[in-house]
Amino acid sequence: MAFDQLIAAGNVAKVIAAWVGNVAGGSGYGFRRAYEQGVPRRIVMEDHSNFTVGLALKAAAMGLPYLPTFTGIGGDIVRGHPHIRPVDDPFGGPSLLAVAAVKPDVAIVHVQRADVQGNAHLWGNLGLTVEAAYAARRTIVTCEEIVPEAVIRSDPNRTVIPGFLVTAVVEEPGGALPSSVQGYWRRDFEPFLRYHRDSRTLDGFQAWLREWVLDLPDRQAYLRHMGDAAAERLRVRDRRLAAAANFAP
Amino acid sequence: MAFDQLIAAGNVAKVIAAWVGNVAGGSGYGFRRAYEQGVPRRIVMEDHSNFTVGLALKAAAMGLPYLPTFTGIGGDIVRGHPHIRPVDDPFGGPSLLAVAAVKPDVAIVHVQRADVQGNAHLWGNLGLTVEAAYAARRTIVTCEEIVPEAVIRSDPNRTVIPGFLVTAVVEEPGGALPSSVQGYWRRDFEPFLRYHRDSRTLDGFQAWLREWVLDLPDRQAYLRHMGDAAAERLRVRDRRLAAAANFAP
Amino acid sequence: MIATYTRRELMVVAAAREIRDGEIVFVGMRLPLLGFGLAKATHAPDAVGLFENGVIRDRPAEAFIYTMGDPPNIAGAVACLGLNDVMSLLQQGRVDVGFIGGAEIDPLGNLNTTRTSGSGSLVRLPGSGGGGDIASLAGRTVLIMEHEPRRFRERVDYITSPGHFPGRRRGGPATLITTLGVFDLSSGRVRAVTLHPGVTPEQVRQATGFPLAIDEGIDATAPPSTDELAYIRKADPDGFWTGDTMKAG
Amino acid sequence: MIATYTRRELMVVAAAREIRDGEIVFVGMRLPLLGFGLAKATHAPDAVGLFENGVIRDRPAEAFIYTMGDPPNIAGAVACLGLNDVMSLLQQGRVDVGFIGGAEIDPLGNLNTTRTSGSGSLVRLPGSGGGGDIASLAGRTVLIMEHEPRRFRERVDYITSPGHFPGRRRGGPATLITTLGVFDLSSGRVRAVTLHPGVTPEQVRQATGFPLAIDEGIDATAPPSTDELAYIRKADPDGFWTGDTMKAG
Repeated sequence: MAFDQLIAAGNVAKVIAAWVGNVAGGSGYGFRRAYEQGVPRRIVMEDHSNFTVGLALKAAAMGLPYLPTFTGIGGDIVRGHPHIRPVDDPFGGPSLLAVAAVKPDVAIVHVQRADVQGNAHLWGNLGLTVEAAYAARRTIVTCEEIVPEAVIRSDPNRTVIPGFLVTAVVEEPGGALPSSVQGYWRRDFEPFLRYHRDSRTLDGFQAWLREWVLDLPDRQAYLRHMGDAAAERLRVRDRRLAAAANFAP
Repeated sequence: MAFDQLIAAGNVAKVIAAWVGNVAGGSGYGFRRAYEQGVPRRIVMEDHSNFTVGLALKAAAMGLPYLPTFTGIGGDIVRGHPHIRPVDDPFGGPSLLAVAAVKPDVAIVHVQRADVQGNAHLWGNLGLTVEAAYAARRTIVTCEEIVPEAVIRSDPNRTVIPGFLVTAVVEEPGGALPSSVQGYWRRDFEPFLRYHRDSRTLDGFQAWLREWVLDLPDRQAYLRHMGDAAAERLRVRDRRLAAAANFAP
Repeated sequence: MIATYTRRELMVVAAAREIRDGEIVFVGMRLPLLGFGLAKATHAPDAVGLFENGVIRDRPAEAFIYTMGDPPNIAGAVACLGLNDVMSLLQQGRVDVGFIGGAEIDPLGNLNTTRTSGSGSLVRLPGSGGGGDIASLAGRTVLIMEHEPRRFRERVDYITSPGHFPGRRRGGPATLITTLGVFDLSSGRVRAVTLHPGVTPEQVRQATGFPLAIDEGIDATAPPSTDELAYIRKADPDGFWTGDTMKAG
Repeated sequence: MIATYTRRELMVVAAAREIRDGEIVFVGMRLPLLGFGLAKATHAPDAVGLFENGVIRDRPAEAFIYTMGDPPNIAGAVACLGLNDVMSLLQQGRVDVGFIGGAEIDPLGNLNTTRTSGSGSLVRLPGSGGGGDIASLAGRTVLIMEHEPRRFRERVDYITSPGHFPGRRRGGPATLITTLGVFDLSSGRVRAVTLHPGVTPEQVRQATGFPLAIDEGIDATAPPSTDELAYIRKADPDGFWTGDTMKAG
């Protein structure tokens, strides 16, 4: 949905993605308008599958120009793709595809907690967060809480992003809303439905953009606009804690 | 050191490794006798670096015949290596090396805790444990404790090996000794020194093998032979627990 | 006595029947997710489900989820890895069966979820997501579709998820479940197996944009049992996925 | 007033001086580990250390460690990843400086830790470990050696860790620290910079198995300060690494 919003707002020249839509409703109307009609501007689309995007970021994270894979063979995603090419297995096995590294200029990842150095604890849904943080030229960590160093150091296996990869760390509670943050926020489903409904027309999108982006100077304003009742409903108050792990030497 | 012991006991025909020795003292005498003199039998040695071994296992873990890398260029490890070959970057960058997958018949990994399905929680030193568990045809998990399912499910990000990859799970406290297990056992340094001293000669090794392997029917016997005082000294009683992570939905 | 049921509910039951006990299942959202839960609750208690975001579960989430990253899908999971980790397991050949939906299909089981000009003007669809990867790498795939003439085409405009093709390395479409019936694809081409109760061969032929042989005496799809229906209605209490209107794409 | 000190203590100090503040350092065991701690405690408080087993620390372990996997090296780490993760960071070019030891060296900085017939009969050494990877991929390397004629050879029998060679992609040996002096390799060939106090050019020439130019007026290596010595003796109280007898290889 974030892709769709950026595209609909005219901020995107090129999309490299496996899926652009709205997890609630399917189609992304902003994406469709741009792709089908060039409104508000024409975009270049580079289609991937989830795994080829994952490998493209992983290649960059590993400092490699490409990674080989068997996915996609026989389909149209890889046919004539500027960044996916056939390669031989140098050991004589069946041919593969090489997926070129994607090195983002900036990755912005939201985590539960980090210290002031940017050493970041993340749990729950990982997806491609870690690969993106490693792959990008600059990585910005936003977090629910900035915590004392000792919290991070109590569980080094939970530190999925070492601080020296991080350009900036920002304490921004609720920074991933309307998406969920395990243990902190539930998914706010209503904005997905609302956006799907409003973005169906260009006028609807513009009104949405004004109300939910342009007129809100910062994240705190977003939370206020969302309303206290919603915030209260979304905030996780229960505790289901991870079993103890002893790091005593 | 475990490599050296297997080699010295005559159980090894071929070694694929980046380093064979004794972390305490350097040289592995059993390895040297086999390599230099063919005693007790000749071994085939396939030298790697840490990263090429890591990539070989990772390739198998990813279901790939090889992974590319820039490591090793200009050195003798990769020159004429049967499982490392030059490859071009299909996107026109500098040449790389392809490291062929290594698919072990069996991986035996020791973890802190697992459930009866083999879903395994591991923390502390990871090295190549996870890659090995994924890469192997059969994976045996030994653990300090078999725990109820709910313990594992309380922290799914700590489950580095999903149970469906695991052929067998064994509760064997102290199963990694004399090596350490974070939060459970300290490294027992004395056996490293002892083995280094005893294994200097073939006779010394044979005496060591009798005392510490052949005459000990199982791990419990090993712990008894080690002595209560040593076991007490090595067992971690302190608690330095990981900071709480809330998984409540 | 059989209660009344929706076509989507019947499709869920048909999906569940495609899962054998002990299998490793690449689970999608919507109907496949419900099918996985139903199979677990009935004939396949030891099936394990992988989600493309990295989650591995051996039982369905305790609460309703809109997306696989929603907190209830994380809480109680056996493992929560990254996208590349589960895709690696898929590429290794560890996944027995995967589910994919599509906007368009051809007789070889090629699916299109990328773009189509089938209705005259260009329509952009969300893209592959993990569909192309599951189609390429799973041991077999089960396809789930709306049965409409514009969706069942002699040739799809774009092959997002490859069906059967010469030289395929592994897997391919095994079964197609539609709003009208269940079809076999294991021979390489669509063949009707059962039609849903009340559906006639003529109806199916009219809804299929390519020639399709259907025996006149073809069996009816076995309807859901009351237990199966009870399970589905508990899992999708508001009929979000199994009500009368199925979401496209 | 300068206290007496061992050559190994001086080598630790020389190693520390090679680390600049804020640098990302690939740390080895033994002298480099002490050097890293010393640098952190003095002129490089913001240096970060990577260990090849996956550990990342921004301060030394609280207790003495024999191996990088020992529990005190995990407890309080900022991150504990896998071997391939830190090697990926190395391959990405994120590591400024790495330390390597060797059994033999040549004038181009090639190191051999694999096998040698230099003393007449074949001697098998432990192998590369991470040495070959650090030599290939770090921004620059610092080499640490025993200075003996049989170790300083015109050509090494086996290039485990490549030194300078035409077409090198990145890095290469910058500095060599021996039991006799500090040498520069940044120009592509060994060149004496300082000799340790009391060491004569003649001594060094005799201990070097290849021609080596040394200015007669060459400076002496600056001795450890009392603070530096105090740090080292606290970190290695029994002189395990810094006593008179240095472990080979």
